[in-house]
Amino acid sequence: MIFGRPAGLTDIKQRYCPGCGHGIVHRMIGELLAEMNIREKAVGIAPVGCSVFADEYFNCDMIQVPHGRAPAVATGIKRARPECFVFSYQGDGDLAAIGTAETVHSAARNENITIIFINNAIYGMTGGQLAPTTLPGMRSTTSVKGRDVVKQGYPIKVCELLNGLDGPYYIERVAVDTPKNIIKTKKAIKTAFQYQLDNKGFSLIEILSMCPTGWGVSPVQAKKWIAEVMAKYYPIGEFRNRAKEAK
Amino acid sequence: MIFGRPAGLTDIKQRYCPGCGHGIVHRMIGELLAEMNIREKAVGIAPVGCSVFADEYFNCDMIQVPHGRAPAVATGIKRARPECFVFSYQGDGDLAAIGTAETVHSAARNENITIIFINNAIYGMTGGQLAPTTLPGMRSTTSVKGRDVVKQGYPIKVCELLNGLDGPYYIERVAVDTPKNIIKTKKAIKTAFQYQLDNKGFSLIEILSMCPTGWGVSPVQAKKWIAEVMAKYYPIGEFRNRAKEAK
Amino acid sequence: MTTEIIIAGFGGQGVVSSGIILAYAGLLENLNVTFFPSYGAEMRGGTANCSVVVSDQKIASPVVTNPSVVIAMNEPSLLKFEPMVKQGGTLFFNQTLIKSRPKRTDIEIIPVEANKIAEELGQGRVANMVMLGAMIKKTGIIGIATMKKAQRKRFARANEEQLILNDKALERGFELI
Amino acid sequence: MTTEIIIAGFGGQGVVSSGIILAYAGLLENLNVTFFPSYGAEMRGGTANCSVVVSDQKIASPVVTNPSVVIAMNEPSLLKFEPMVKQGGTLFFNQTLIKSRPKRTDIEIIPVEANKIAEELGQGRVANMVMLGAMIKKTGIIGIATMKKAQRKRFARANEEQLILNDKALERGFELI
Amino acid sequence: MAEKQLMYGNHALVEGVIHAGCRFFAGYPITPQNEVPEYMSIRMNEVGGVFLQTESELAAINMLFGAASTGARAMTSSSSPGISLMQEGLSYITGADVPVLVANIVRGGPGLGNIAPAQSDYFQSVKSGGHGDYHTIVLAPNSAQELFEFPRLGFELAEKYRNPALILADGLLGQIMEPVELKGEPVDPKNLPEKDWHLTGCKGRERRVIRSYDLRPGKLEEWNWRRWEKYQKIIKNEQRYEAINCEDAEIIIVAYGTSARVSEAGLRIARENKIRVGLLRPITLWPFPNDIISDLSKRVENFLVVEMSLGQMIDDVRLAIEGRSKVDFIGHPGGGLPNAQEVFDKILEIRGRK
Amino acid sequence: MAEKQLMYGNHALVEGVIHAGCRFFAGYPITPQNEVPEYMSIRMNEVGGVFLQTESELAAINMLFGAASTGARAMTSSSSPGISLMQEGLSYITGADVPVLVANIVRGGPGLGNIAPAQSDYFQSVKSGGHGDYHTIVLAPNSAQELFEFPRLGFELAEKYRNPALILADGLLGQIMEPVELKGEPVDPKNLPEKDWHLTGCKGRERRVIRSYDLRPGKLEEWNWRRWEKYQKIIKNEQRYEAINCEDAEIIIVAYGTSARVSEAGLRIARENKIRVGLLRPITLWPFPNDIISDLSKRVENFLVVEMSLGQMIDDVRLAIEGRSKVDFIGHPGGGLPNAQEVFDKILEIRGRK
Amino acid sequence: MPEIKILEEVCKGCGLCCDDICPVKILRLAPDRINSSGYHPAEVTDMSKCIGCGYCYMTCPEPAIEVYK
Amino acid sequence: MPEIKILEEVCKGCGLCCDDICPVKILRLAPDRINSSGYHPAEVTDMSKCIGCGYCYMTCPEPAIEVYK
Ligand SMILES: Cc1ncc(C[n+]2csc(CCOP(=O)(O)OP(=O)(O)O)c2C)c(N)n1
Ligand SMILES: Cc1ncc(C[n+]2csc(CCOP(=O)(O)OP(=O)(O)O)c2C)c(N)n1
Ligand code: SF4
Ligand code: SF4
Ligand code: SF4
Ligand code: SF4
Ligand code: SF4
Ligand code: SF4
Ligand SMILES: [Mg+2]
Ligand SMILES: [Mg+2]
Repeated sequence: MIFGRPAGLTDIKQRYCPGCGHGIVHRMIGELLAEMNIREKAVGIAPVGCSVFADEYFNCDMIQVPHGRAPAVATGIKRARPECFVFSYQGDGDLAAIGTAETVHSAARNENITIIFINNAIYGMTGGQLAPTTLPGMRSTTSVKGRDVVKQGYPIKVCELLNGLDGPYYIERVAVDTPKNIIKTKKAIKTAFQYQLDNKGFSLIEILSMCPTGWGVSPVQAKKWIAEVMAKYYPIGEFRNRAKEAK
Repeated sequence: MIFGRPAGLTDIKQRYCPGCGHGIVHRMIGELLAEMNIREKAVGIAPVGCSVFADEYFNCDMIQVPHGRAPAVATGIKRARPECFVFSYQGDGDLAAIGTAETVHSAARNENITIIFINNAIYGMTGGQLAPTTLPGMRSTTSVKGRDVVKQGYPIKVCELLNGLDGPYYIERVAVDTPKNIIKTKKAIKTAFQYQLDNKGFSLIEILSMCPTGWGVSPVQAKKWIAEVMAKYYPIGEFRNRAKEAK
Repeated sequence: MTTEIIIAGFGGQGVVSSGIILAYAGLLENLNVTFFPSYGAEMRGGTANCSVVVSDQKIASPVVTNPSVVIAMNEPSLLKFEPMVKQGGTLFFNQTLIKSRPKRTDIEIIPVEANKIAEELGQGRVANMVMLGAMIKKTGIIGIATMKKAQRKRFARANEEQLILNDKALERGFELI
Repeated sequence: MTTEIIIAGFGGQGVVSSGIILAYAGLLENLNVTFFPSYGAEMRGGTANCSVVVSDQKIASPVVTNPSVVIAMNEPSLLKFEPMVKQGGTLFFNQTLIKSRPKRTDIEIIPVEANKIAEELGQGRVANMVMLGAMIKKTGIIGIATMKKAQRKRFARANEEQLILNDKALERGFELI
Repeated sequence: MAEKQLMYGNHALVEGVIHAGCRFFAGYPITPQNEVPEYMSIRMNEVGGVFLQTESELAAINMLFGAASTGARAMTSSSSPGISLMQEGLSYITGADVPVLVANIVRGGPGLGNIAPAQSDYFQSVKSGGHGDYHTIVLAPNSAQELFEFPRLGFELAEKYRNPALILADGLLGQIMEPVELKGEPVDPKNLPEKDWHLTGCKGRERRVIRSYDLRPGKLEEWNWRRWEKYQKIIKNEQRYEAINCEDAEIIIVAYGTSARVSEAGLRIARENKIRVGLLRPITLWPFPNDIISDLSKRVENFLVVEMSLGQMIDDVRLAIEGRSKVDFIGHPGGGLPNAQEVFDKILEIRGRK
Repeated sequence: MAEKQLMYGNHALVEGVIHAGCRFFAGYPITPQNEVPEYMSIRMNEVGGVFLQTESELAAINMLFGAASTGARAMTSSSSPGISLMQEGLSYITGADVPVLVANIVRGGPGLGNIAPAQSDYFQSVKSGGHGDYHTIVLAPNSAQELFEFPRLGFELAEKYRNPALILADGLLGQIMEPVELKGEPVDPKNLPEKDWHLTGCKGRERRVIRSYDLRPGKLEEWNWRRWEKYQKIIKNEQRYEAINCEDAEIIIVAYGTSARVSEAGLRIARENKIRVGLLRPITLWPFPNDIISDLSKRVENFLVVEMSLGQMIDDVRLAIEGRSKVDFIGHPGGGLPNAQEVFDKILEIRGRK
Repeated sequence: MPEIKILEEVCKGCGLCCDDICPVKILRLAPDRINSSGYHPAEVTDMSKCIGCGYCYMTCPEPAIEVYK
Repeated sequence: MPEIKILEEVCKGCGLCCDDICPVKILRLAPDRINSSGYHPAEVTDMSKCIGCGYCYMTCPEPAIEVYK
């Protein structure tokens, strides 16, 4: 077998909807935990969101934490046990709404942790409400006529925002809509993981990810929408890499 | 009398320490409330911080609110009574630490409010602890050997951070160390106030301000330190002005 | 008379709609009704089920613990709810998707080829309507005319073909019994 | 014997230090002591005051409501605390800064030119020491030698001139009585 | 009489809020009350009100603080974890004597718990989960109909006493559909009177200040005692409850919300079996209907408290009874539901002991 | 015996935390406990521990959640408003059965209130201010010495029962200076045993998961009942109190913290006047020393509760007494302090009524 | 000869692998079958064409696909 | 003739106005006097030099200075 369920994932069948991007990202993290030989020292953090169940899916020590506070919990774990490899897995509501302060401050502290940020532009878990990342004009169950930027404000571009800080070491935005992008995504996550192992500090990988259910479209339409619309609003690319600045 | 206590301030003697920058900013706001004829429709928001007492000092309707939540309260007031002129007055701990989420999101919403942000790089009220804006190497009562960026992280540059958002209309950083800068500061505050009256949306004026007590120096040393050190780390200037972009 | 009903199945099987349609129908016949859905995880996955109470008296508890009627749309639902059916009650199950067979002998058991019939009608999704048709015929708690009105209330925004298809499915189920 | 003392004045007048020095001194003389400062606003402005209890028994309450000794360093403090002094107690007040005069006749009143003397010594800040010197002489609760040790404990990081100046101020106050 | 409509409890709550003349909602999604912000976003848009989906529950409660300070009827809605995040804000708002309305559609806890119906936030609601001495008025509906009616009552009590009001409903009440009658004349927000504390700009009057602090020695204590007097008034005037078959009862069940409905079903079985059981359903949890229970305890030997929790309201029942009667308990924490049979069995057990 | 040092209560607390082998502190400044983070930042630096000044109290409590999950002794400290912000986190931590230590140096409330000493966070602490059914172990020191000693007790109880522990001390106790004896052998963090739930990386063992949710039908209820059994154990084994002159007392004062010290002064006056007064000082507020008070109420006619609040602990006293004895009350909310004379006067009044 | 195995019971019939990602277009959703979760699982039309690139595996959220060489 | 008035009881003796901000350098802290708050108030050395620029007023946090023309 050259490709198959990685050792970094448990055998539990995932509860995500058909075509959900979470599963694709889970698979890659699961592979890296094994490939990079960090599964046995990893402590992963599951948020509140559809990926609350990540604590069942990643085959390593896990903790499920209050909505938005994953970076604070990660900080506590990493400071108490620097020898552990600590990553948090968070959605846009979790990371960019209720968790804004913890996200910004863990980045400002250049905390030596890795944040995997699933941007699906919606609150999946609770039924498709407006997220801080919902695009202008995009429909949600709390913006049935589409996001009105005058009343509901502009979306938050997390990478651009955090790039305004001196602290963070590595920030990149990727997507999981095509095999090519999926491969890039894995590379970015791997780089981030390596930086933590090298004690470089804070990394955040923002991943544009399908939520067919929340978007009310088929999985295939969902992945196409990422390329055609979402990635235009949230440009893919590397925003911060202090390793390169250093050079 | 060509210069004297403005009608926008009450007669109550202010409790601030000798040489405190808060008083200088209060005076200018007090003047503008009168000059711009908005005192009678203004609702001001006092934070938790040394300026908690601002609710006694500004001669208009005032509300004192939980630590860091002023932008949320301001949003509530402005949305419920758009005809009112709404400004919040906040310190760095209040706005950039505990209030980070409310600050970022009111900016992202381009909420039609004005935030006067007093950056004195310290927690004045509680006795000079480390602030999110305390400079690297700067001493505080919780960083007695000076801020160690490795352990305590990097300061947050609020204007630079918020500039990573699409939402905000006007963002400028000023200082109150010299008459020249004080005059500039008043101009910036006036511009921000005017934008709210014109329904342009969110303005934030960051003001580098002396805290002789928290810094453990004389008022005169304090004001010199702003020019010599603080303003170098927090460059003064206009970061965002959508009125100009428009042109 | 008070009838306590549980309808259970996958998320996609229209379990919740079935319950709401029943409740609407009860209301249309001036009965007291309550409808209570319950999901697995916050929103995602797992099987959904709902409790419906239809009664000519004021309804005290909307919580159904031993239903007189159960509609099981898939395997897990059958396993979960068969034991709960009140003695002498009726269990309807979706024969197309459910491999195993009910074991109880103290209740009446009605197999329905819900998905098969639905597919025949050209849309698997209406399997729940087939089930409802069979159920009301068997129990007599609601007339089919009322059910047709009720499904139109539920799917107010649906197009006419769909509504007609739903009616057909109700009738097919109704005729089964 | 239990002595309950309140010291009050502006933030800058070393009120808190005075209290702590007294407490240190009490401890040095193997007495039980408690010290409790109270400020106005969270940290800023207003007048500060502190309660010190010195006793040869276990101290139950550190809260002082009718002090047997009050030291008033400024006007507001005099106004606030004069009425609280226990009958037969002693009130020391800073004559240099306080314009008005105490009115009570049922207590002993000791005016002290604290700031004047301190300025003579070349540093207004040591006015509190002058006051302490006078107070311990009058009440005899603590010896001056102990007070000198105590202020050195309090100002462990201060330079020697300052410490000597403090001693001088204590003595000047001591000699006043 | 308006005809009845089949409605989700959560939708009935929204209709009740609009009906009460509220035009300001700020909230954050959370199961089992997502239908509230979702439906509210549509209705507020229709009636020209303000709907804000906030960055968090902290922001929501503080937006209410601002909006209500201007005199607007303002409400938020959430469920257990979200309500926990509002405790500081509620303490401030109560300390500033500002009326707001908060709905808690309770789920299983502690922590993330689950999304099943629960009553385990009773202590948080009635004993004040925030810091300092304060109480919030707490209303406990037990049907979609009451979810429609109580927002208005909540606003009226909140404004009458300048104190926040809570609607505490277990998740089942939010999730069920029942026929609801949209009774009464809707309140026109324009007709809500301006009070002498509203922040509206000081044109033509003294400036006004809303705050929750007073650093002057002794002043905050006085203020708290004034609030205490207000609370005594509320306790005296506002105890609300529903008494079912209590007159001749030998055993009285005390339960609210869904527990009360299940208990009533249990009571019916008991009555069919000729057992004289009564049900005392608190409608205000604070003020708690202490007086009626205290009176009843002078002649009724046995009380049975039924809660969807490990037992919280039972403390208030025991405080009212002061040892005069025996108190039994049925509890279901963590989203568990009681059922009529179990209530009846418990009644038989109590009876057996006599 | 180590010689006594004059210390701030807040500094004694810090020394006690270090002494208990805690090497992880995360907190946010707030009066009247600023000396805790300030001094802690110096001491943790000296002992090579972790000191984190956080962006907020929410972050602090969640950092504790993380640190304690790895087996570290972790603590935070704050005052009333800051503690209100920790309620969601505390509910999660309790729901995940993780031991942490939280100190609340209480100030006047509600809202911003003031910075004077208070006891008005009693309900929040003992009735659980967060959502869901849970309790935190609550220790109430009444001297700088106990502020030094209780962190260790707190950690030991917290770890024994896998439950958070609180230290509840009014601001006066944090602000006073008193002689403190740094008793006992300090705990070496290296000697703290690893437990089978610590998150340390799954090398050579099954992976471990810490969570507070369970969505499987009925499971969360079972979990809550297991926690209930744990709580019954704690209630049975851990009720702590100090009884002064209770043997022959005709009137018993119940008070904790500073109120207890003032009451003791009042008691002394009474005894000088040949009035047989006793003082029952709860040391654990949860579990509340219910049994001793219940016993005493069988022979003592009058109880006097003294609190720096509008009356919160009095509920637990009345629940223990169940109407057997009369309960009087002296309260000072909003940062007010009682004094010995007033306690004595009340005693005379009670006596007069007899 | 590379080939893939589809775990039909794990597959959720999302169709991501059946769209355009397979370079040799040999994947589709089985029109006739549903698995016990009620999904039409993916199936291979002509295994001999498979080049073992793994794109289907990478695209599958579950993952319900294994690739062998 | 411009002149300024210093409200001695309001002044906190911070010295900001006495530093280098007065173009004609006529401000200093009174060496001999303290106000009832214990501060040495600012005083004018030579009023005739005042040009009424208002810098002192602008610099004063209280403000304890009034400027007249
Ligand atoms: C304090 C609190 N507020 C709200 C919720 C409800 N809630 C659960 S998940 C969620 C949002 C999930 O959206 P996101 O973070 O984008 O994750 P996704 O489901 O989209 O992957 C919310 C609001 C909660 N559990 N706790
Ligand atoms: C929830 C909460 N946390 C902490 C505090 C304590 N506190 C009061 S003011 C303050 C910080 C003030 O610093 P800043 O905002 O910079 O204002 P400054 O005093 O420097 O003007 C803090 C932490 C509080 N009152 N409430
Ligand atoms: S709701 Fe969206 S994010 Fe959540 S599991 Fe379904 S597809 Fe994935
Ligand atoms: S502490 Fe600093 S900020 Fe606060 S009043 Fe004093 S000088 Fe001003
Ligand atoms: S491995 Fe490549 S070629 Fe083979 S089926 Fe999968 S995508 Fe097609
Ligand atoms: S991608 Fe996976 S789940 Fe989706 S259809 Fe293909 S095999 Fe099935
Ligand atoms: S007005 Fe100008 S010139 Fe006159 S005193 Fe002030 S600063 Fe000096
Ligand atoms: S600036 Fe104002 S307060 Fe400072 S010394 Fe001058 S007059 Fe006095
Ligand atoms: Mg999302
Ligand atoms: Mg500051």
